[in-house]
Amino acid sequence: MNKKNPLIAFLGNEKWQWLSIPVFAVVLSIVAGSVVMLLMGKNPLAAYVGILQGAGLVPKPNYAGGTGMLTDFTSFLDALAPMIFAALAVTVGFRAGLFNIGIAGQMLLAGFFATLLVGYSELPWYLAKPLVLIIAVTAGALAAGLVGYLKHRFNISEVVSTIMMNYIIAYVTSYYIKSYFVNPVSRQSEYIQPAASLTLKNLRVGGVRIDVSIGIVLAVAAALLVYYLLYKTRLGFEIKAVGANKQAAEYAGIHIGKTMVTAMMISGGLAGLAGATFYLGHYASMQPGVLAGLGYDAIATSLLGNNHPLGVLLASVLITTLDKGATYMSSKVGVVREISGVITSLILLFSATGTYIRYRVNRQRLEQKEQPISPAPGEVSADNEEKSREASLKEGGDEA
Amino acid sequence: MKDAMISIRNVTKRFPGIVANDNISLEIRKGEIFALLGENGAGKSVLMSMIFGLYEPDEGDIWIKGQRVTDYSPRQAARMGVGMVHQHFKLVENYTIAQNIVLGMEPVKKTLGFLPLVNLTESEKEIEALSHRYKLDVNPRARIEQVNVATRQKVEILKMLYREADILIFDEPTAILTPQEIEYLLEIIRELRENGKTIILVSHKLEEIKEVADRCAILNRGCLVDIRDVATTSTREMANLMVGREVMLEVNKPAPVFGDVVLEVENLRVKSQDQVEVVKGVSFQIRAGEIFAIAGVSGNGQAEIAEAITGLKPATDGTIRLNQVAITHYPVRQRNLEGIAYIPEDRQAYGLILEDPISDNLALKQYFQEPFSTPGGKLRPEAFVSYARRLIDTYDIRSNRGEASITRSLSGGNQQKMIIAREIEQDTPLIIFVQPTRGLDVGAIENTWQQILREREKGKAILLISLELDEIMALADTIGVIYNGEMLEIQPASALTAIEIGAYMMGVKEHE
Amino acid sequence: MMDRMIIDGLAFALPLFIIAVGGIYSERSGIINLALEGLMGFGAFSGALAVVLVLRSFPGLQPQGIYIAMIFAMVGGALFATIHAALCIYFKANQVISGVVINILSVSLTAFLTRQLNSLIFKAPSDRFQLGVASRITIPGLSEIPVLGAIFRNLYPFQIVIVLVAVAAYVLFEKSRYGMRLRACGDNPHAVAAAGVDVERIRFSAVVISGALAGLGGISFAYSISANFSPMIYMGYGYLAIAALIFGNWGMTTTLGAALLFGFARSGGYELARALEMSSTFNDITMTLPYVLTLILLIFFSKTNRVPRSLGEIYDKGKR
Amino acid sequence: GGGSEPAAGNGGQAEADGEALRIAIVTSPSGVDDGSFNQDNYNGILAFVENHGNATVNAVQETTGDVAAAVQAVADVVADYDVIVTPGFQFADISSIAKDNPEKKFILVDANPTPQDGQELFDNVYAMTFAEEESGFFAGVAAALETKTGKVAVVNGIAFPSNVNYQWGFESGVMYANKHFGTSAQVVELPSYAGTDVTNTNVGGNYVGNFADPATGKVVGNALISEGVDILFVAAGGSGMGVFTAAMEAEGIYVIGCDVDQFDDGVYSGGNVILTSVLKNMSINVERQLNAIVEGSFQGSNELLRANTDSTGFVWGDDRHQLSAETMEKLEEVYELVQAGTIVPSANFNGHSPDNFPGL
Ligand SMILES: Nc1ncnc2c1ncn2[C@@H]1O[C@H](COP(=O)(O)OP(=O)(O)OP(=O)(O)O)[C@@H](O)[C@H]1O
Ligand SMILES: Nc1ncnc2c1ncn2[C@@H]1O[C@H](COP(=O)(O)OP(=O)(O)OP(=O)(O)O)[C@@H](O)[C@H]1O
Ligand SMILES: [Mg+2]
Ligand SMILES: [Mg+2]
Repeated sequence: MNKKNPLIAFLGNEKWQWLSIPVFAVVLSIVAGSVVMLLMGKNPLAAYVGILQGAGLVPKPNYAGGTGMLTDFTSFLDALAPMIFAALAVTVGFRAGLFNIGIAGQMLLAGFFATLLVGYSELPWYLAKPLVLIIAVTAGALAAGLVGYLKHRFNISEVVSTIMMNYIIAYVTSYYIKSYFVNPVSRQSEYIQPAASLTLKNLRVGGVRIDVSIGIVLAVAAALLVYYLLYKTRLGFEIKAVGANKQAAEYAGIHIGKTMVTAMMISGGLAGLAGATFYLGHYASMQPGVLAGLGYDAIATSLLGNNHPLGVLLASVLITTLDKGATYMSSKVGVVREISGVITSLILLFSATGTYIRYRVNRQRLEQKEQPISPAPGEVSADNEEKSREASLKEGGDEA
Repeated sequence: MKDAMISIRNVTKRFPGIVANDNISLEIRKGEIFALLGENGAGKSVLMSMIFGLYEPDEGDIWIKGQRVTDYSPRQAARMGVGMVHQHFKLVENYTIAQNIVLGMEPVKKTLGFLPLVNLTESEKEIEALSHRYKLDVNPRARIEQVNVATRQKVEILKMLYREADILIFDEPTAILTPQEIEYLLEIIRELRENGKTIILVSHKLEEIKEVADRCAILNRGCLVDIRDVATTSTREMANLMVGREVMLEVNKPAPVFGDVVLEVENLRVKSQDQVEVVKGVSFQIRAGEIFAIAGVSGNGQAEIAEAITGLKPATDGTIRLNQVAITHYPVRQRNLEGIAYIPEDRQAYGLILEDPISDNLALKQYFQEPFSTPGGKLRPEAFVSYARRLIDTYDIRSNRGEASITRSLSGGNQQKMIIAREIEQDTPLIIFVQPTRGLDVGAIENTWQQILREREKGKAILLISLELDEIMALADTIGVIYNGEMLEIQPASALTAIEIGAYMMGVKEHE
Repeated sequence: MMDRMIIDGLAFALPLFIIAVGGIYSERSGIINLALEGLMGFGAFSGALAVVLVLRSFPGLQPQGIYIAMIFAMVGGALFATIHAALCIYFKANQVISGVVINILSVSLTAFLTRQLNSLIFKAPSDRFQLGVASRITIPGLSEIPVLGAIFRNLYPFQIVIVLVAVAAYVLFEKSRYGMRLRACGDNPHAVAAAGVDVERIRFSAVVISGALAGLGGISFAYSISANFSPMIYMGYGYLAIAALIFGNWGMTTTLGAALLFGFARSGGYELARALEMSSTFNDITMTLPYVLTLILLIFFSKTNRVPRSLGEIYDKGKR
Repeated sequence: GGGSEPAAGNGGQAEADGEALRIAIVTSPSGVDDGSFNQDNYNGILAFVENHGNATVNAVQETTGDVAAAVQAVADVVADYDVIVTPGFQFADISSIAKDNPEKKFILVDANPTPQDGQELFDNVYAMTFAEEESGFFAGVAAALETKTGKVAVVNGIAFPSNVNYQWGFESGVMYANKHFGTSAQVVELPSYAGTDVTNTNVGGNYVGNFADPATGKVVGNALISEGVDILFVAAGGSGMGVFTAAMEAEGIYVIGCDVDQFDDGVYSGGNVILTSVLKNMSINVERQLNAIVEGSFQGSNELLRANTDSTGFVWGDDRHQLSAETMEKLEEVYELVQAGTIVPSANFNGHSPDNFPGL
């Protein structure tokens, strides 16, 4: 009991727990993933390097014509953008005490309207691109705002209403896509005009093809903005207060309904941007009736990022890396791609235990610290007595 | 030694960062009423919880009826005849009284010859009989959510009796009762002793201990200070032992100077969530420099009056005027700005955001104004910090990491200080205190009372809602008694005695 | 037409209902269960795997296959549910998040395992387990009643099993000791602990039961829809079950009503489309019927909803 | 991107040495072991590898099914292989990669490469599509010959050209049998499931409206069965499993599978519902092209494959279908006529209609 546990020392530093605990979860899952791969007779190290190579973070041994590490890396950034937006959307909802399970639906709706209204138009890029963003934000915000309103006005659980809306949005957009702008070969919507795309595709830099993602710039900016919003503004203060304790917020004079709807609209707006960068950026068309799995993964990403906008940035990088590098890893090492999905779920599983780890670690740490407080009789030293007094002063009841 | 029902030997219990019980040894004899007193956080509840098997001692052991207990749990405790009425009731709200009482040892009856299904008809009869015998009349079929605190307490006692417990632990049973109910409860406790039960009574209220207990143990910061025979120890002595210094048990209240009417409530009506009218046409006025106290048994509408004035609940009828302005339909924020400060009853649910730092909580009512935020809506963290530091200093709020401490990590008393500090600092003409000293120990109570009186002297109008008659008698200039949503009587404090108020609180009108 | 609507509606409503009952067990004990989707899928996977394995060695058991599948689906669902239970109860994880994580894990794990097992054990590459069809049963006599007789016509064996299991689940939940304690846990776990009952054990078992029931529902869907197990089973019916139980206010009978409403709105939608002779492109629109209906009805009924008091709260023995 | 320069040339080396051919098969969204479409392609590669000891094959899967994701998956791995086999319309856009990697060979199944700057043919892409109407035709003939109720039907996913080809081919087959073999089968179409093709024309038929909705597939199947249909030709992707289930649950109903031999999917307690399966023979064509690559005769082209190369057809193996000997005989008869080009069944855009096509 008394020996210093280095792990506890590492995890116990409260100031860094927001980072150290998720890192611990990630390390655990990487170890678990390695075990699985060893059991399958594969080399885990090669697999993990493969993932990094596939995501363009480490150079591959050879590249195909017109591609280089920069191709993979820019493509990775392009995929990263919607993940950041989606996870931020979850974070904002979460902070307001609302569980936005409808990210996927809001993304789809936003992508749909942006595609429909701008994607096929002849507008020049300087009108089309901003318009795509505006339409996506509006569509997402309205859809999610409705959820907030239903919750406030009719006490409809946002979990249920977002699930229902996901279905409705998926089916209705599917109908329109299939009826009006499907491509019979690809069986999904026609490609949008490049002018409307949020990714400048297939640019050449020194003979190497790259995708320049406008979305990633916006996404990083959005993360900083959300950080600013939550921690530096009045509205953020109100959102967090409502999320942490509705009754106290109401008592403080905060308008609960308005704050919930606003938070939901911000969340939906971010989801809309996720949709725009996903359907009109990373991809340039939509699969009818398919809700992006990203919308659900984002929930877990936000958790991994501790529901903190900057943590979300890091978590998004990690989850996107795993997803993006999986194909190359699978090809290189010869394990099925799903293994990366399994590792991702493991990371999430372990990070879900973060609160528990924090609780245990803090407890152990306190106990370690506290050991000298109640020594066996006869061992009392002046030093110990001093500490014991401090401890009880700190934690004990107030003396009048 | 032979008649020791419970024997605690060198028991130590630690929680992270605190020694809740430090090497405590004591013995409780068969058939006595043993009292336990101590400040908030002295470790009384923890000690009782160990006797009841909820916690396990870190060191030392517990003997019950001459048997050393190992692998102890509430189930084991019940089997050994130990029962406990917890400080915070442990009842299932949507169950009937009978269901609550039998929970954990539900009677089953074979249905269709093989299916063991719960059958309560027998138990309901048994409970009825039991409640008659101990004068604890309850309706076994009533749901807990529909009954008042006094009845809930009866249910807790019946739970123990139903389990045939012969060691009964009461953890602060009287904190929430009216004087009459307290009298009645003490009567029951005595009666239980007559029936051969052994009783442990935890209380802050020295009078009660003086009245019923045989012996008492005093705890201070987890250590056992002394064990005394109650008959030969004065209440003052007990108080001093408990706090560790001289305590002034009464306040000196200067003569009032009343100013203009600040708050005017006229014919106020409020409905509860289930659309039941809980405030039925209440009217009263409070002048500057006046403490107006509403006395009443919990659940008679006094909480709703406060909520209607502060805007947390809508008034269905009537007018509320603050400094001649009708604010009946103003939103909460606007009322606060018009000049209402409010110390709510449930500090954890309403008053504070426990996961946030002290600095945020202290600015909870002002964060949207200069200097805490700019007109554009940007926060100024430095303003939060400096403001918090000033209040922490002025109001002696103790925490481990200053203004950055997470509020949850503060003790209850310090949390209460935070709320009082924040609200008083609003410098509003009206301050509403609801149960300001609930759960506080004598020292903290004394402190809070002083603060309330200081505000009165500054010419604030004060609405005090309290279940504690002592508090009302000590502070009020004017007393209104509420019963069943109606204000039965409003009188200057000097015109009423505690007994009279108690009678009104029970719904007895003057002419009866 | 009425006939087909009733038969199809019931075949959809009953599995949905039993999954929702699983949800009720978990949520009334105080544990939010968004994991139903994943539990359902994993249950279906286990049942399908079991039946495929058994039939490989004992082809003669074909007629009993569906019962074997149901048993193993319940076992598999229950086992998988222990993850959710452990996370929520012992690791004090956020219950909503745990549920989402379980769902993600379930999808990737079953897809992975189905493919691996098919090539490893059966040497027959496939991304699904072929189940074989469940022969349907018509109850003589009762099925002759006009209109309502359809209820007793063309029943799947699993429908009868579900009704029996549901009755047992109802009795256990409403009438037994265990059920009484379970429901108390969802209201005030501290009261239950003080009564000497192990709250964590009750909650753990409740979540495990929810997994078993969700697994039963999952394998029923697998049988009734495509007669095989493939990741296509993750069509969101678990989420729909959650909607049903919230709509049903966490009560068994009311939830049955909600599930039936879904079932009949769905089959009714199909019939409506046929009656109106709308072209297949409109299928997507008619599919929204149950969801739109739910949203509208929720507007009227949600105000009075009463969530189990301790739902989602992390139970901590020490907390006062 | 400095590191990319020296690596770029490495890809073509192995092939030039005439050494081990490195093959990848990229699939989307299900894997090579789907026991169906992808599997058939994979089998073609495996057969090739068996005969060329040093050739290797690696399977890569993309799970979302999105076209851009599918192409990205190819881009991710292309550097490490000499030949990439891509089964499925999702991969039509690999032409852009093909253009950048002239030394790599691509075998694209079921789609033609997307034109790049007006270029439709690529030297290093062999694209094969199949005359679905021929397969559908064989199904129609078989159905008309085998029906007892005199009512047959075709169930499809969405009215994309490939599906309409199957549908009209099937209807042509029924017409042909009615005219030449004395049958009187009727093709049942439910107006509520009529399809609208890419030119917004109502093409009739029975369309589920989705390729991945077995639940609705079952509803459509049941609706047809209740109309008296006893043989259903199912070309509806994943939704088809629902139709199979409907058939299994009813009595005396048979289905005709498509693309690959689906006999194993039809097993149930009462026997097997698969009457027969009509085929796209992908494996032999994949193997042919791989052989062409090692022989140096590979040539990029976009081929519409027909019965004349044995690329369309039906199941021959005796234990893999339940047709009567008589029906088989007649099928062989029409097969030869189709091979010879005497019969040209109606397809979505070939200008013929099911009641008026060459050979009727
Ligand atoms: N579960 C727990 N975890 C951590 N600390 C605890 C726990 N329970 C009690 N404590 C701490 O132990 C000390 C003793 O608490 P206890 O509840 O016994 O006080 P008490 O004497 O009953 O006070 P009160 O008069 O306020 O009821 C307190 O400082 C409290 O903070
Ligand atoms: N569940 C818990 N886990 C951890 N610490 C707890 C828990 N419950 C209470 N505490 C600790 O108990 C203290 C607050 O408890 P409580 O309200 O009993 O205060 P107190 O010690 O009685 O003080 P006061 O005299 O001011 O009321 C804090 O120090 C807090 O850290
Ligand atoms: Mg306290
Ligand atoms: Mg206590």
